[in-house]
Amino acid sequence: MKKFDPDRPWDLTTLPTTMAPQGSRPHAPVEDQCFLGAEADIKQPPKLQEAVATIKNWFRASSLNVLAFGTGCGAIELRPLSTSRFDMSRFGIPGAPTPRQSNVFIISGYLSVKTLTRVIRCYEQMPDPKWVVALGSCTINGGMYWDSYNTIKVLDLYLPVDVYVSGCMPRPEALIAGFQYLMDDVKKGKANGWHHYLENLEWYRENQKQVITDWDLPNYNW
Amino acid sequence: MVIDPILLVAVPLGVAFLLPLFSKLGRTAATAVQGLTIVFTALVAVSWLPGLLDGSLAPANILTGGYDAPIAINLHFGLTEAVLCLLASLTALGSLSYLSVREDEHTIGRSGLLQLLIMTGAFGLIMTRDLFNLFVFLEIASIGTYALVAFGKEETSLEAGFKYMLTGAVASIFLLIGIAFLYKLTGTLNIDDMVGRMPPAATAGLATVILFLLMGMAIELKLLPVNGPALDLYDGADPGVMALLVGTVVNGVLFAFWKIALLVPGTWDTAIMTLGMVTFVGSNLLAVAQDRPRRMLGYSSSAQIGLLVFLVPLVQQGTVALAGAGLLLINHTLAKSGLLWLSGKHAGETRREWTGAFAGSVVMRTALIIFILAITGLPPFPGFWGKWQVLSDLMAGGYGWWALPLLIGSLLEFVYYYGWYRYVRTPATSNVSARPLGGASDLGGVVAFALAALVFGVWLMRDLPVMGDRVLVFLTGVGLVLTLLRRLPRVVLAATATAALGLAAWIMATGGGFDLTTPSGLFHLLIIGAGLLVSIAGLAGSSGTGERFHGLFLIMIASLLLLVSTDNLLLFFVAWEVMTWTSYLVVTSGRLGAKPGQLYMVFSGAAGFLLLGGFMLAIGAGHTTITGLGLLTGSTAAWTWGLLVTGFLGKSAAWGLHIWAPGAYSEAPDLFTPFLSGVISKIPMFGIAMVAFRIAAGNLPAIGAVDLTWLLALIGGLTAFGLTLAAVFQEDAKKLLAYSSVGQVGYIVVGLAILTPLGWTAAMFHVVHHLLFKGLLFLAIAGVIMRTGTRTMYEMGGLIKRMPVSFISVLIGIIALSGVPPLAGFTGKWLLYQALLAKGWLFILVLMMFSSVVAFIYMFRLIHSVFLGQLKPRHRDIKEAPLPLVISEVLMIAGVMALAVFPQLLLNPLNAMMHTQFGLDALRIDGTVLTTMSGHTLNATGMMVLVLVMFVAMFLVLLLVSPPMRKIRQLDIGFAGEVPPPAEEIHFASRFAQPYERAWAPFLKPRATNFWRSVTENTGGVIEAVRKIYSGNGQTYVLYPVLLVVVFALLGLGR
Amino acid sequence: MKQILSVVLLLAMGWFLVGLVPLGQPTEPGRVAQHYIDNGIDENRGANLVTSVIVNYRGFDTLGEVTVLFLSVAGAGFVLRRRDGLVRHEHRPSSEILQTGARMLFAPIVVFGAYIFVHGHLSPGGGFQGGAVIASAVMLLLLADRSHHLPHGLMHWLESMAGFGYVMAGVAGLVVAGSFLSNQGVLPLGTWNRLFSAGIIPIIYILVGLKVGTELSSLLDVMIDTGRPARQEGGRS
Amino acid sequence: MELFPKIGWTLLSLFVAINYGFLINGLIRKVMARIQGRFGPPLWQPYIDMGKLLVQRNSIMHGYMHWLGPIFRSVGGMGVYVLVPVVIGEPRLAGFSDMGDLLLMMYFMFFGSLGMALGAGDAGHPHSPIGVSRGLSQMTAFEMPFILAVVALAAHVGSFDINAIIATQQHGVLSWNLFANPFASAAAFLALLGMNMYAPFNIVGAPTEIPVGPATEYQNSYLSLMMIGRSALAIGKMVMFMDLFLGGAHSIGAAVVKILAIYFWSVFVGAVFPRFRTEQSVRFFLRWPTAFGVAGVLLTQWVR
Amino acid sequence: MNAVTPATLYLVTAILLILIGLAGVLVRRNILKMVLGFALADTGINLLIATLGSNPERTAPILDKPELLANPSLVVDPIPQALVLTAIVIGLGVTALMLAYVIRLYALRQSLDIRDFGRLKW
Repeated sequence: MKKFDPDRPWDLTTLPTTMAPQGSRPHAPVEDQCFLGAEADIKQPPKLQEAVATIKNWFRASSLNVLAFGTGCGAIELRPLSTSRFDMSRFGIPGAPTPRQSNVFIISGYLSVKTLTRVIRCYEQMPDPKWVVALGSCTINGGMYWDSYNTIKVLDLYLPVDVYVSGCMPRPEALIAGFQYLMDDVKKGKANGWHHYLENLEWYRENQKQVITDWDLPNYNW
Repeated sequence: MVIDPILLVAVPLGVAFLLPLFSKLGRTAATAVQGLTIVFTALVAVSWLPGLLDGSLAPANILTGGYDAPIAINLHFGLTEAVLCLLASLTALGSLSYLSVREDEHTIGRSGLLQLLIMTGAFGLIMTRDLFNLFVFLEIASIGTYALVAFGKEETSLEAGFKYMLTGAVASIFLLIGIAFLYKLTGTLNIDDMVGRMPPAATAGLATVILFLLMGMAIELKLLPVNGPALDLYDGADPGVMALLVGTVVNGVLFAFWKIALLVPGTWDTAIMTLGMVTFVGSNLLAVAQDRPRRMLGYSSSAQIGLLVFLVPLVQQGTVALAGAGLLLINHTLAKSGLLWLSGKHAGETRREWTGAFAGSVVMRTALIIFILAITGLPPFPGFWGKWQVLSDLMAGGYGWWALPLLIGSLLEFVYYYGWYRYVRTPATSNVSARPLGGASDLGGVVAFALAALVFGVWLMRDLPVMGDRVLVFLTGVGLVLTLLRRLPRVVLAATATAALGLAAWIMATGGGFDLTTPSGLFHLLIIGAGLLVSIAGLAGSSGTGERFHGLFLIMIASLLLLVSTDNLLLFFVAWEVMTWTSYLVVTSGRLGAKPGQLYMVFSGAAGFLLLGGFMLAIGAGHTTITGLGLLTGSTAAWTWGLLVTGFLGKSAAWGLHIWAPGAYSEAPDLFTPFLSGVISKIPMFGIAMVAFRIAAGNLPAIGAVDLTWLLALIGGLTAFGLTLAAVFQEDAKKLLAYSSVGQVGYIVVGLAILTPLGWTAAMFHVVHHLLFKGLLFLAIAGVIMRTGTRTMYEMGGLIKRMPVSFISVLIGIIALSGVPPLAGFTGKWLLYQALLAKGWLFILVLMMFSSVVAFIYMFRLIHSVFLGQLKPRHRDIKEAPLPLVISEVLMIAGVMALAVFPQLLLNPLNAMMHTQFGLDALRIDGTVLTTMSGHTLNATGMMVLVLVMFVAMFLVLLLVSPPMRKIRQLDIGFAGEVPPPAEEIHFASRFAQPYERAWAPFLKPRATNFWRSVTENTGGVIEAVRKIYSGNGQTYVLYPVLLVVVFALLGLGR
Repeated sequence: MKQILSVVLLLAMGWFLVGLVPLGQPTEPGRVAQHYIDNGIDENRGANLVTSVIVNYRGFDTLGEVTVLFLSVAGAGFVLRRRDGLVRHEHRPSSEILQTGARMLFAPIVVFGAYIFVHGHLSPGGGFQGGAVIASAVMLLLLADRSHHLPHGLMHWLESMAGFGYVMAGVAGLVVAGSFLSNQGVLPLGTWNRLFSAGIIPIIYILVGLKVGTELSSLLDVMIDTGRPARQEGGRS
Repeated sequence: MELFPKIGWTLLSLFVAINYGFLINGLIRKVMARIQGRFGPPLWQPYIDMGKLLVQRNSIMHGYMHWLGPIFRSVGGMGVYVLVPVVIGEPRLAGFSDMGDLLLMMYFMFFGSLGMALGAGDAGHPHSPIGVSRGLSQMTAFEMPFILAVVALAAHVGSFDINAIIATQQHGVLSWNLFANPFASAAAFLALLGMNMYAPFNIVGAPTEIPVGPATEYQNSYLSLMMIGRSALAIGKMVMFMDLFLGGAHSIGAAVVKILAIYFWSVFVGAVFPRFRTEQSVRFFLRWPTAFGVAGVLLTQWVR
Repeated sequence: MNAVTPATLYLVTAILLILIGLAGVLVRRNILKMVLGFALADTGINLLIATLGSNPERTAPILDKPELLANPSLVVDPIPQALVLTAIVIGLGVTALMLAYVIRLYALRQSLDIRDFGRLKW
């Protein structure tokens, strides 16, 4: 594997090709492990526990607070969501102005490296569980910014993405659809990006530090 | 054994003639001979004093030439003469010690002669009863003065001396005209003989003759328009010379005037009194604008002489006791000579150059303040007793209105003397010379006179009942000792003070001094308790106290104990004034306390004089006790009440009179501020309740439709509101608490003004409670200041992590202050609001409630800016406040909590107190339930239990429902993804209430400050204009006597 | 402006003073004066009543007067103690005629002065007048010969002793008659209109004469000796 | 009433009140959405939010005061509620209102705010004290007309006793203070707008400017406690207004309706007004509402 | 005042002398002349005192002749004469001192103008 070259950021061949290794962080308490996809390692939880976990997930899915953070041009597509035409509040999706009180992070479009540092910090300040919705092609492969020197191409390398909404730009309806998927996943306990992030923190950090050359995030978040 | 007083003149004269020969033997010999002579004269006077005092000796009539008066000149030597001669001798002795080290090669052997002759001239002036002989001795004294003022710097002294000679010569001419014609009219020169032979007042020309005589004396006495040269003299001549003159010539001339006044018909009395009083007030007024301390002393001398001249006709009529005037004179001599000597010990010409003077010398500093206290007429110095005597005699003699200018003039003295002292107290900056001149060997006179003033003043108190009180004498004694030994380690001082207070508390407790059902008992407990807490905190021994704090503190506590327990108006006032000056001295011992201290002293002085005025009205009506005030009726009652209440309000910094408070509170030593706020600001409340409202008991007339008590309540309400609002915008923690303190006093004022048992209960409850929580707040903040070294709140922050006990103290303090249940602040407010509602003063009720809401802003501001928010990196390692402070704080917290849970502990005795005061109960207290007489109930204990139960329940709930919790780092905040800037930048504390400020902007002009500033500026403008009459031109100075003669003559007094 | 005001004020004051003129018309001597006229000779034996009054009845005044003189001389000396800003006179020596004449006149004038104060109790004049005459002799000397120096030691001694003698004379009265400056019993009063009469009055007057003579001489000496100011620019003149 | 039954009834009443508060909250969201032409979240959305907050997986603490803040808040809210009598003549619903009077209630309302402000301050976020500063400024301002109104009513009966004030309003609808003293009522109801902190007086938590103000650093269980406190406080306040101005309630049904009516007064005003800046709102309260309050007090004095 | 008596004449002269002397003090700016003014005024005072004791019908109070001794009422009051003597000496003393001052003042400021000696004021 070639080393990442900051002078040739568009060279996708320098990007890591393998997915993150498993188990680098201690895992979550048992009640949530029902849905963490590691059933093989632990014994099947009791039914009651599973029921409780289901209820909990239903609560989580029905009250998704979206952090008010617009990263790219997709942010303009978020605004109509709260208008009377789309009205995302009917799904119990209000906005939340502070990461402390929000559950969903919409990465709305391209993400410059500079913004990435802020995004990482905000993301890490959100309480668990938390989800990332990647909006638009830029978050998938860089989109029209594929050869930009300061824009990341693949969001999933830096933050765990739970739902991709493709398009350039996707309409608000697409985003709502994305939310529906997210809510389904949350209810099923499948949306575990936050857990993945915890478990593979070193890997994510390494990736992050590769693009953020002037790494100045204080490490007191964890 | 008595010595013939003629030797007072003969011996110094003979020695003076021989002195040129002695000086050939050497400097020491001449000085020794001179000193011995002066000591001899002093002994002569002393030998007569005891006999004359107890009446076993008759005054001596001394003949000369072998014949009795009027054939020959005779001298008279009675008590007055003996005292004056003694003073003259002592001053001469002191001046000798002062001047002899300042001689240069030119003056050796010459100035001693002049000093001796000046003293002799004064003796002659004092003793002679012959009019022309009087003139001769006057000339001896004057010529000696003319010559001796050339001592020292020629540049200024010659100029001053020459101008002085010019007017002196005019005075001689006037006097000679008067004497010659008087001789012609009466055929005799003996004053006593002449008195009986004066032609009828209507005799043509007699008035002109007397006018010339009086104007000659006026020049010699340096009364107002003609005192220009004398001022120049104080300014330009050596202070030692001036001190000599004050003790000898000035007193001699004054007594000469006394003798001449015997010849003046009674129709002149008003003119003389007016001239004297105009001089007193005018000179004091002009002194206020004076920037040069020595010239200021000149104005002051002029003023004091004016006062004594004012008294001369009154004493001769028998209206005023001679003792009163005499005490004033003695006081002035001692203090002014001492001040002059001290003024010569420093090179500063202007007040600014006096900055930090005598910083290294305890003796000189102590002496200076003793002299200033004495000359401004504070107890226990003789001037106080003199002034009291004079004022009471004036009231009793029907001259009450003259007391008004007298008090105003005395207040002006406060302004400039403490203005001067302010500079002395201000720490010196490097470019100002603070080195005393002339070593320590010439301090003899200073020390002796300071001691004399103190001892004499205390000796005058010997018959007062206060001397029998063990606790007071004990505390004062220990206090004096500690004041003098103030260079000991602070911990030792604090420990001694604590021990003394503890002992006093024990004595009082065993003697039943803490009977809470009486106001004095309650205040005794408060004073001693707060004193103990402050003393304990003082054991921390660091910068929280000034070096002379502990000694003065004990004296202050003694005075406070006296104040709250006496029934005598005189003693009350003595205690009041002692409290004033001790607290003033403590305030100025703060690092920057000098300037606010001056303001404090001036306002306290004004308050004191208002009280004095009120007391004098009562005394004029024949009542000398506080209980006697209740017998006043009609307009006297109203005026007395008004004066007393205004005085008390001034001292408690009511709205409009509050401008001194923030500075004094915040710049006072950190550990003293709790006491200042907790106790000293309550003393006026005690005064309003226990002194002023003796009168109000029902016979206070209303002014128009406005009830006086309502007016008082309104002032209280405005105080509470205005100062609370002001506190909101403070950046300085102590200033914030200071405004808050004063605002809280407003609640007490309102409570007292309601004049119902419930209102008074509320007020008294608040007195105790405010002491506890405000003391707690001030102490906690003192600890914070001690640790952080700053008072500006936005420079602190996050200290909860470093100083948890202080945080809890402040938390308890502000909850108690805010009146939020369940702490006792609510109980106090509840009582007050119930009382107000029952009284029907709705708008005052609204004002009080609103102020208590506004108070939330500053309370949160205080605790947030200091303890919450971001901890500054530089405070990362500071420690909790010292243990003694923490102990005091914990004790106070215990007190606050006890009051909160069991308010009946205090309310039961208060109820009993109200029963004795009003004959009515304020409350019904069944177990934990308080019920007002109108049936409203409050269950403070139940409230506390309810809140505690709910709190614990919710605490458990939160514990239960909380997911795993992480204590995160300080800067880990949701900062829009940014890395937060340093803690200093994100601690939102500076201009905390900015939007509020904008909203209130039209109401926030510092009206009171502006008002007082405009008062001072306008007065200053007037003074600037008036003092241009002292143009410095000798010719103009000669013109004034002529002008004065013509004006007086045209006024119909001549011809 | 100020001058006009001054004159106006002075005229006003003068007008008030003129109002006193009727008071100044001759009257019979007052009670005290009559006592002196009637009993002065009996009590003091001095023919000159004025001297009796000055030295005996009002002797205390005179002591003061002498003190004033002493004081003013000492004071002048004190004021003039420094010489900075002054330069000594450069004087030409005066002519020999002048010097000799002055020396010749000196002794007679001194003797005349002595005569005046010795006869003070008999005829007009007395210590002050005599002393002034003596001082005029000294002035003559000093003016005639600017380089002349007075014998300061002697003069100081005389000055002091004369003054001290006066006080002692007073004390003698105090000791003998119980009253300061009393003339009774200190010395025999003698016979009226004789040189040796009037008790201690002549003694005192001689002392006064000496004192005044030496004082005034010293005063002249001090003043003449100071020199004239060094001429500099500046200042109004 | 015996102590333990009283505690039981009070707890029950409190529980109902908190639930009612939640429902009203949901209703408000729904109503606001409808006003804006939206569909809005379901009525039970507050419950869902609450549930979600309780099942978050981790939480933070800035300091002990930060931790205690929500407790103060909830105790303050519930305390206010248990100190007001809800239904006339029904001791089971009177809570502990015999411990004190109107004054106790008014001052107890500050308890929660004060503790909340302290906790927010301890979090160290600059937006918290900014919000507190705004809140305190605004609070002092709206307290002025409110105090005037309360004093007017209290002076009318000569007592701060809330039962006495209710008692004077039992002579038909027109004897309600709302009509008996319209000035005082106007002042108080204008003050209520500030108290409820709906627009135009919602500068305290102004989202996107100082995100949610004092509560910026709170999350999860803290927020749930605060929701409980806020509900209880809101209901307590409304009951107090009901007792003061609308003649109290003779039955639970009447209380429910009146509470709803009072609450929606501020909601509807908030729906149509933009936001005031702090100094604007301070000035607003110190002008007309204060004038009304003064008129109310004068009216009382005149009537007496 | 029906006729101008000698006493009137003396008194008016004395008063004029006093006034002229004082006018000299008040109007002249030269301090030497001011001193002279005082000397003049002193003379006036002395004349005034002497006049108060004068009586043209009587002789001096020196009883050196037997007829005077027998009839003492022929002499005038001796006291004013004694007083005048004292007054003269005092005047002399003051004048001497003033002159000494003038010398030093002139040495100090090189000026005799009174206005140059007004540094101390207000």
